[in-house]
Amino acid sequence: MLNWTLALPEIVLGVSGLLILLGGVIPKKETFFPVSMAVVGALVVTAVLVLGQGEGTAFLGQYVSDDFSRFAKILILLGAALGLVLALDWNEKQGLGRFEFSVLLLFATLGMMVMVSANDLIALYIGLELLSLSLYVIAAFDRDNPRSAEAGLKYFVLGALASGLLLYGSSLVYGFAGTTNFDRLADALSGGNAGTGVVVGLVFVLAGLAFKVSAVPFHMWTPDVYEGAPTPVTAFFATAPKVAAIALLMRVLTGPFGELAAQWGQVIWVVSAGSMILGAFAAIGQRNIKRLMAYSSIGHVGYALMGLAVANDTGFRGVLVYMAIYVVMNLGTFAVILSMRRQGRAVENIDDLSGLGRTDPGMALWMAVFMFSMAGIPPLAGFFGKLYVFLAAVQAGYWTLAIIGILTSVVASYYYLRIVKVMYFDAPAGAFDARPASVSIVMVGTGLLTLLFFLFPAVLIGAAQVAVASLAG
Amino acid sequence: MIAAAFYLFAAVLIASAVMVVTSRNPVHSVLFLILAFFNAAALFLIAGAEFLAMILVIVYVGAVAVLFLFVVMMLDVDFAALRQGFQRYAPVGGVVGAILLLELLLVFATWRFATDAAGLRLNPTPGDVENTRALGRILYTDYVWLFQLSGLILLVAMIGAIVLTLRGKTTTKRQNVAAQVARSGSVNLRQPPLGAGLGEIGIERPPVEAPKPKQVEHAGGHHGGHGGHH
Amino acid sequence: MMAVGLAHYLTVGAILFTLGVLGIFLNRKNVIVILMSVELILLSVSVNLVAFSAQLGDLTGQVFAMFILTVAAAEAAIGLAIVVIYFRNRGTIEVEDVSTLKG
Amino acid sequence: MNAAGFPLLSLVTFLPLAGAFIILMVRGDEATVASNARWTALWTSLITLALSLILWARFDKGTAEFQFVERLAWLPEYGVAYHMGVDGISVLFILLSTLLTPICILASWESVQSRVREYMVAFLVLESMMVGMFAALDFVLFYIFFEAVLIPMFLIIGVWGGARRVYAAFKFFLYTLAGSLLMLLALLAMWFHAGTTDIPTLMQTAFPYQMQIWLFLAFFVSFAVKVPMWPVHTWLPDAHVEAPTAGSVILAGVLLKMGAYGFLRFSVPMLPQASADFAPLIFSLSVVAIVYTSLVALAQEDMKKLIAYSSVAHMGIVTLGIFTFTHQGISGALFTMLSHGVVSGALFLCVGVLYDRVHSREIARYGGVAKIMPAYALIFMLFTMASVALPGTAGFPGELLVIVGAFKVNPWVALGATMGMVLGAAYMLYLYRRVAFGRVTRDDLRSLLDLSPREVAVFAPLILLTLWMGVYPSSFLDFFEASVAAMVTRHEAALGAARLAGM
Repeated sequence: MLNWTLALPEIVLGVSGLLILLGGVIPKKETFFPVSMAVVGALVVTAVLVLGQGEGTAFLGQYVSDDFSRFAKILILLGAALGLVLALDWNEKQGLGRFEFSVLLLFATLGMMVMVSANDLIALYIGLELLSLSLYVIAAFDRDNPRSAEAGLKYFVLGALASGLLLYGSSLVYGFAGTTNFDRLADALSGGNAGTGVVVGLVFVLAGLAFKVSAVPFHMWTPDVYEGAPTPVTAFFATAPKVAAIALLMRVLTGPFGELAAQWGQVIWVVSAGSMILGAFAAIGQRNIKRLMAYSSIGHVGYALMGLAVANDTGFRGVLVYMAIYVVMNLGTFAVILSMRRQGRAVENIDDLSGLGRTDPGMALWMAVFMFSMAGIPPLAGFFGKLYVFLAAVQAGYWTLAIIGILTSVVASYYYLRIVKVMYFDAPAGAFDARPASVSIVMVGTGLLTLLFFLFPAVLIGAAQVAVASLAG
Repeated sequence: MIAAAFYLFAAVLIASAVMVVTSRNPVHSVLFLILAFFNAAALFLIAGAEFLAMILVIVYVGAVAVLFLFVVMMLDVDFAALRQGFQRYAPVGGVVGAILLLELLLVFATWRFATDAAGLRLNPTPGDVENTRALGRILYTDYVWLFQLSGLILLVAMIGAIVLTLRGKTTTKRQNVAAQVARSGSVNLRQPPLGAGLGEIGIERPPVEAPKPKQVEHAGGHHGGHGGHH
Repeated sequence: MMAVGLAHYLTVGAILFTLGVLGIFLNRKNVIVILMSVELILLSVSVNLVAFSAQLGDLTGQVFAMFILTVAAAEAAIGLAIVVIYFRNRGTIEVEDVSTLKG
Repeated sequence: MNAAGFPLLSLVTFLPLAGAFIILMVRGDEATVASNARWTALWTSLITLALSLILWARFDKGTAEFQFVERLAWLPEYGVAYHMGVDGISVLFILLSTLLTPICILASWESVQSRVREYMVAFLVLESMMVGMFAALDFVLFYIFFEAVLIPMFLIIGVWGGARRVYAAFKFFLYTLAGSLLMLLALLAMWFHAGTTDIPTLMQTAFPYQMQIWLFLAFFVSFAVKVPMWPVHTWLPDAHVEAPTAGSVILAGVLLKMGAYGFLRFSVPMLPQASADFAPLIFSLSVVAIVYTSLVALAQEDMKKLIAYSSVAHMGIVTLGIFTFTHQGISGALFTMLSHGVVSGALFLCVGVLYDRVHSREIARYGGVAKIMPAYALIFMLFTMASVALPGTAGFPGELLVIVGAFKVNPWVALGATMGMVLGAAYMLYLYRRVAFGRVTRDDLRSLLDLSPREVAVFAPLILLTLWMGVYPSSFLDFFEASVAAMVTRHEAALGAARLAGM
């Protein structure tokens, strides 16, 4: 049974991508804005379709739709749509207002949706590549800027290596079990049946995916790419693809390799601890805010992976809650970073925020909210993310990991505080240019979500609970 | 016989792969890459994957490797300078590589298939049809989802390559078909008399607008030679 | 069916893979050779998949290999495009030389 | 619903937030905004104070039960609820917070001229968080308020503080954060063990001995930093010195109490065996704190620093009292906390009065102030006396009770506490002598004006309270009588049960 109607959201998104591409090519005038709006529209329509999506598998088990995939997809679509909204004004001003940007972003989103719905190694690979190829291009999108070109090149080289590792691992897994389907793999691996080959294969697959979530030790690309890529691209990198990669990692590890939790749990443990430590310490000396956000994102991935290392339902729920909050906080922070513009020129040093509390109290307030939230100070949303992963770690007796997490979050809070300090304690460095409405909307929206999350935590946590239930079941 | 062929092709494949990585001149690297692809295709043939062997030759040798060659020739790079790090890293790299290889080989030494691997197969090879037909049967049906998506990947690659490298140059004149067609008065449809040549009709040209008289910039100024006044 | 065993193919695959990985690390400055090394890695994966496919009597491996070839072609195109713009910007294709983004 | 018939506690907690929101909405030029912000903040805090007085009036002193309880589902499936309530231990701290906030706002009426809007917002948010922390009956809720206090305090120190404010603000924040994150781990472990974070339920839960030890250590680190106990007190002098006057008042008056409150609310009732086992450690640290910081205080040249060190010494007496586990000791500790809140707050205000006029906190800079500002000198003397626990002032009953309680447990400990009183007299009187008496050495001091009506209004309630607490202490002791009695009984019962089980 192909059961293709199940994949309607992806199909609709893909077809609308093709139509939008046509609509962008044919007219002779500049079409960035209308095309972007059309892409946002397509993303919203897709999100609606995802909400109404049924459950089950399609395309002979290559595609699966369950609460987990729907949770991740909604997050991804949200991140992508807001990311594109953030890009609107910036791209126009930087001369990057080419409609291909939006179209590539759409295809990247499609790739992410395929990833989280993948139930087969081949589907996983195809989704991942659809995402990666689009990302390589948009990282280098500012093609006349050497930094952007270099970001694209670095990302490409390491990304291609990561895909290679992933593929080599997949081939070993396929060779062992004779199948690429996740359900069948789970059968083949059940009962402690796994040989050396499949464990080695798993390690390679993990390495490939760790690259995509930019976890230690595969994080090298992150700071350079974050700094070099155009800022809206960085904002996009830091949000939706992270969710997709983490979701994919969760699906792969809990589904086909669920039986090997003892093995991969240790690997993830080390990766998580390493990411938290690096994210905390390497960020301290940074002066460029995009680079700081890169290390910050490495650290945050470390916290999210803490829940995965625990390898139980509480942990998985913690990961989902964490990622959802992370996406919102990060979008907001990047909305602020995108507003850092003086005399028409984008600035990106932390010092440029000096005295923002006086020159633009509103923006400073929201930035402070995001920074305190990232530091995990209650009652802001970031605290709840940490609360749930720590809860999982404590429950499972992962004390060492939890204490590493605590210490690193104290260290990390230092550099988040430093931004607050620069904004409020230092003398003003001059006002920024007026912000476009689109950026303000994203900033205020995500800021309110971050600030008021504590009023209705049950909504998100309940949804994550349902999603995790479907993952294990 | 087949074993001998395998060893030959495998040996050439590995040797050319080594040359790809180590050769001094990237042009040589590309050529060795092509050789490697040919030999890999031969290995595929031995394993019974005829279609893939053909694809490898056609797509890889025909397109990808040539693309590489094209870029290598096009970029005017001082390749000698690029090789400087090589000697330095070679010993360490060699050791690490040897370890990696040994580990992988150890994996194969202890290789065993899952107990019910045969039962888990998704697409058992049909005995009655040849490889290409068998692949074709499933590729367009069972794998239609992924097939379409890989189409999108190619599309993305296309968009990406264009968006990154294509520049609308302002110095060169380009044909704008739409503008040409839409231009009014430029095309006159006429029914020429049979047998009439240019001699009878003359060359048809669109009506040329009379040049506008230039605005006088300095009312009282006199510019010798530059006739501002007609 | 095969005169030579699975192990032979896997060994060839492993050697190719190792060479590919090595090539990336040894030629850290030369992006074009890095791209070719990536192609070698992908080729090694295809060799593995074809060998398993033959051994298991299952076409999935070949289908997988086919998709890999497709994607690898796309990847090469994009990679080369990025190399070209990088070269246009800097006049070289050295990666490590670039310290503008160090830190 | 509760004794007041409406959600009084929530109202007291969140009303300041509403005020802060209104202030944020004010538009106009700088002067308008500043004046509106001041008045709105003052009125909000006064209304909050009035509401909290209802709490005071309606509180039933006869029972140890939680009163004014409110409960709303928050995360029902995880046993976390919005659960608020007060008992004898917490109710007076809420009053202390709501009383000190309007005083602080009045005290900064003129001294804070830059970014008034943000300042007032920070104070109102701070008030809200403090009240919420004392009223929270759910551990997660408590933790949220406990940590959220850091945000406004960080800004208050960092934006309106002195020369080394950035250093002080960071030190304050990071010290406290490190401590409280360990508490978070302990919280999670308890949550996991008991399946709920409801504080009354957790008080009834018996935790295994081994677990108690670890939980106690985690709590200890967090609360010890907050109290602060020697040797993790070093953030306090920095924070006090650099904070603006009102910030110091709140810091000394309420924030320091959060740690001691944590000991009383969590460590002692939930972890009785571990508390008993660690009591000697706490005693030693407290005595060291009392003696050491008193000596350090003697050597200080900066008025604020001196008072800051005296706070550490006083809080040493408080922790000492708590860990005697006797009725007198705990009552005394609670009383000392309240009196210290009032008195040290007032002392910081006294320093602030001088600072506003001369812009120096150096003791040597002053001298003979009594001749120039007689009213001020009188008030300053009153609070100095209260600080050295002169009978008839607020400081006395609490310290006396602590010494009595300590004597029951260990005479040497009692001696340590007494040392604190003696040394306290020394450094405080020395301070007073140097500032108020002597010849007027500097001419610029001669032109100083005595207290303005606004300043008198600021001091009046504190003077009243200081005397009231000193003369008629039982009107305060009655409040926590029942709760402390219940706590001591429960503690002994728990220890007895453990001893039986051990045999």
